[in-house]
Amino acid sequence: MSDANLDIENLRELYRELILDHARNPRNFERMADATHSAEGINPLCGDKLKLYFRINAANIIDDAKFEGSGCAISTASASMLTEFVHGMDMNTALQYFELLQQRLTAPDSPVEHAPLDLGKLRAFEGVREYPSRIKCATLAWHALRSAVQCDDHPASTE
Amino acid sequence: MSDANLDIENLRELYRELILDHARNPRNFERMADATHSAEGINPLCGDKLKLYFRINAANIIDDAKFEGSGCAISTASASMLTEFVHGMDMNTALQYFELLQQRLTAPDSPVEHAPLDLGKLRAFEGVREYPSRIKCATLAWHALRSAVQCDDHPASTE
Amino acid sequence: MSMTDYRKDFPALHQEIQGHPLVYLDSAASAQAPSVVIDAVAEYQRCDHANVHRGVHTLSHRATEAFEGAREKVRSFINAAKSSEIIFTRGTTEAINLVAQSYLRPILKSGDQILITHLEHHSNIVPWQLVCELTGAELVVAPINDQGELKLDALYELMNDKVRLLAIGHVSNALGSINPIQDIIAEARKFNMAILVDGAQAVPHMSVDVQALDCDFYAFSGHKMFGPTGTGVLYGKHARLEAMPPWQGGGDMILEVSFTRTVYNDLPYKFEAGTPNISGAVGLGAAVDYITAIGAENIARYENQLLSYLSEQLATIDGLQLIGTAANKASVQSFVIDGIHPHDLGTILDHQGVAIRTGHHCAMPVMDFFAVPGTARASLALYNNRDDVDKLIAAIRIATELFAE
Amino acid sequence: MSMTDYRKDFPALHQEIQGHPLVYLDSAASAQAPSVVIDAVAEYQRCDHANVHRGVHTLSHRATEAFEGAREKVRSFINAAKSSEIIFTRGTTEAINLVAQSYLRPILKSGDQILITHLEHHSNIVPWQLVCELTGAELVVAPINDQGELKLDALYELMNDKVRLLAIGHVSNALGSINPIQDIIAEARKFNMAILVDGAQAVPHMSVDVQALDCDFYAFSGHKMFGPTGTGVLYGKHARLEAMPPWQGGGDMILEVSFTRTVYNDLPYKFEAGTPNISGAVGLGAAVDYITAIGAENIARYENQLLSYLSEQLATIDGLQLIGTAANKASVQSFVIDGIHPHDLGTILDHQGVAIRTGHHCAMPVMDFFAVPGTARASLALYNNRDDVDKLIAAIRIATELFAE
Ligand SMILES: Cc1ncc(COP(=O)(O)O)c(C=O)c1O
Ligand SMILES: Cc1ncc(COP(=O)(O)O)c(C=O)c1O
Repeated sequence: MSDANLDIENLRELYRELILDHARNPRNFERMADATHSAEGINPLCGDKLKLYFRINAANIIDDAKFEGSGCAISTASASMLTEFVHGMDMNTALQYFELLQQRLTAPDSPVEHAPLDLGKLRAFEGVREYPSRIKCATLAWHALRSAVQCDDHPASTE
Repeated sequence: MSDANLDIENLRELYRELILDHARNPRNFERMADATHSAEGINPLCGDKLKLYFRINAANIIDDAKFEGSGCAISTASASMLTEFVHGMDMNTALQYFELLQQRLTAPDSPVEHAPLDLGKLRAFEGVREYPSRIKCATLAWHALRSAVQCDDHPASTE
Repeated sequence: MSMTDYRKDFPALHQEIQGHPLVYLDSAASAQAPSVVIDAVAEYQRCDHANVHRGVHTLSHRATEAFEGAREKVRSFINAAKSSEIIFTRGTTEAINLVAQSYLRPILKSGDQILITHLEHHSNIVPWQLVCELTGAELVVAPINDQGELKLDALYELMNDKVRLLAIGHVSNALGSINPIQDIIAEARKFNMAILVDGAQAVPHMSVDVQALDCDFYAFSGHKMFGPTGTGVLYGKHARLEAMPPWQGGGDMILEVSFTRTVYNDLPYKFEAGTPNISGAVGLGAAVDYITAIGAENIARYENQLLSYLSEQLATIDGLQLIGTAANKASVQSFVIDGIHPHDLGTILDHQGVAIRTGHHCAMPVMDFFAVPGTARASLALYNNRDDVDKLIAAIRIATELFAE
Repeated sequence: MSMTDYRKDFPALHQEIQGHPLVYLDSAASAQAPSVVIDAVAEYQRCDHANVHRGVHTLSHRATEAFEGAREKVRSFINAAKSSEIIFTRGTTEAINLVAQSYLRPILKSGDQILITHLEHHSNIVPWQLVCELTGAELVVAPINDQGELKLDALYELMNDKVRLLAIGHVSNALGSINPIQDIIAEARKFNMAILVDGAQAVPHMSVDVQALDCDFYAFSGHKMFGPTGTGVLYGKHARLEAMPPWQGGGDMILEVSFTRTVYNDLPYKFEAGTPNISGAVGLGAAVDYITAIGAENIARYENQLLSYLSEQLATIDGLQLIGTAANKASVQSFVIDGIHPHDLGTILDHQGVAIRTGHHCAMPVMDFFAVPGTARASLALYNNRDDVDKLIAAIRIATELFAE
């Protein structure tokens, strides 16, 4: 394999097909007029800026999730997949998934805290581990989710 | 000669008898009530603080000079000797002596500018050359003289 | 000696990144330092260190001489009239904040204006926003055209007697545009405004003469001109600085302190409260020597050729759009590629050893103007060469391949 | 390993001055740096340098890790709760000015008071004078006794609800007096004042725990604790810092900039505008490691013994008067000698290779209190030993001989 091909192979571990697909065709990419919770996520490193919208019902279930804004492939795909992933999910469970995701990306060998949870499709982001400066991209939307449910009106930043 | 004695010999080049004498018994060390010109000299390096007083007549002759304040042996002796030295001297000549003194201390090998002038007793300060951080002490009073005749009311500093 | 021989002077350039030799194209963010700078700092610390200005002992004297010697080198580098006009700061940002707080804040009133341009770095925007907020003055912004050049006519029209200060970059860090600063200052002089030039991106690439420019203030950073981080310079005309109140209080900036009366020290010390970055200044002095020995004109000539090659080569890539195509440019080429976010491009290039900067480059208004979230930016210094450009282009082709599928 | 073995780690100590081996007794002004610090800075510049926080490429990432790693070391060193409470500054002076301008200035009104002590360094006086001048607030000064100790009763009597801030040194740089800072803070907490501790002279000599102290702000300098010049730290409680407006504007301290709206970044970045002193912070981190490995308690124990020896030996000299004889002291002994101005003494000692500081030590009010124009001050660090003290004493005897005739 030539050097260039090797580089491409390695990079595909980061830019998996699922991620590129969501980045090119983000799902739930629109404003939500009747959001009960929303928050902005800003990554000052690269200027990524997302706005996440959630409709959360009285039972704390996330009835709907949407996003808009602009970001790199990783952060766009992450937001897009988040909106699908948390749909119909209990808010606290969603936050536990955030913790789990963060742990899998930053300290994959540490004992798993939320054992019964399964990252499922979010595993696509595991390639980010090798690119520490991109972990922020993969978690930006999740940071915004947390801000939104905590009603924090300062933009979430990954710093 | 022991090391200690050698050190003392060297140091005597700086602290010549004339300097120690003026430092111990400063001449013209008093306030002048009827000064026409005065200025403060401060050396922030060591906290030396002198006030120089001059009575200069219509013909620009320095009729009288006094000083007060506190300083190290070098700056006290320099002020004391200045008050004797400029007594009865034309103000501009006094300023030329300042230039000459400064030149002799900082660049002794450069061509002499005010050739006809003779430093006389002020030669006692030539030992300061080897102690560059002390040149400011030897010239502080002279800086104050210049401030005084230029009617500058900011304290003269040697920085 | 050919320019690219200087490359060997920079130890950081001779390493592998991700299994590839490093191609460093991020000097506009921070330049690498040559060994002479690194060694000067270490040597100072090993042999001459003590606190400055306050000691009679030999080391203190040596440290003071080294520190003041660096100031004199900087004075000569930008041809200031006196070394007391050279104030050491942490960088351009602190220099600009000093002017904002110490020069402008005390005189600024509601109704006054501060004139800047759409090209400015955040460090030449936010300090003015802060004083405007405190005083009710207005920030006025001169527009740019699609090439990323200042619209001079529009700028001149915005000049009037309400403007207390014109704060303008010499060279844009996001786009590389060189402003015709000499003409602009001449025009500004028809009014009663003070003029600050942000020279952070100019001093590493061209010779600067503050007396010829006739600006009131000129600010720049050591780390962008091969010196250490934590160093920078505010040049100010003596009379301006003299009239300004001190900004920070503390050791060294006073002649005399009591609880009833405090007398400030002379320039430049009035503006250098506390122990300065002595070792940093020594390193900055060494960087000045390094640049001076090569010659600012030689550097400018060489870099201009290389920049043309860079821009030409970039333009050959499908879907790539150059951002910033001013006629007169230095060191920097920004660009975007269809379908590839700059941040992703940065990662893909880094994977191949090529270091570029991606994002807003602390110039969000420029990004807004071009309606992009950010750009990829390759920036050059005297140690770059055509091989660096070729490797950049090859690496970009891999990125387009990866994202094309 | 005996304490004095650490001496070999400091290259600057192994040189001759005026034909004599250097005896460095001026660490309170600025300490020498061990090789590990000097090398860490050089190594960073040779291998890892780039701008921080803004780049996706490897060097930028490494530089950011090194910089933030240093912040974490500092956090742990003073036991702050979070690393976002650690703000990098140029030194103690800048840290105090930051609090004066960003915390105090916006809330200070005429009639308010700032409480300091007669022991303070100019850097803990002048910044408060500057804000008092701007706001009409009053600077109140707690007195000291003839030993150079704070009069605690008098200090406590000056505490009341008009005091907005108590700004107090942990250890006096001119006299070495250690203030019972823990008790003082407990007393101050009965009122609604904020508390800033100037720890410049404390951190090199004793272990500091800001959470145990419960101060709002704690300031110190890198160059006094074996780190590089141009580095310093402001610790601030998160809630205090969070409530403060930014001080300087520029790159890195913002999340978003437009000409109409600017959103500040989170802590600590809100207070770190512009490119920071990255290499300096790396060196400071190495200095923290160095101190931590030896153990602050071990350093304190060793230095206390040496300080007693120093003071005893000085007291044997005819006509010598110790200035500053507090029961609880660290590192420093000031003194004056009949008939010899401190400045002359400094020169005579330097001639014999002995470096002490002479003058007002940026503490003119202390000099006024003792009615001296200045003092000679010998200050100790972990690398000094009894031999240094003996050489100092011998050199002083030469001075008295020279001036006796
Ligand atoms: C007690 C004290 N406070 C403040 C300072 C000022 O520190 P820096 O000059 O590093 O800003 C010093 C040192 O000079 C000091 O000893
Ligand atoms: C044009 C311009 N101005 C100001 C700055 C700020 O410089 P520093 O971060 O060194 O303070 C920079 C660099 O980031 C710049 O490029």
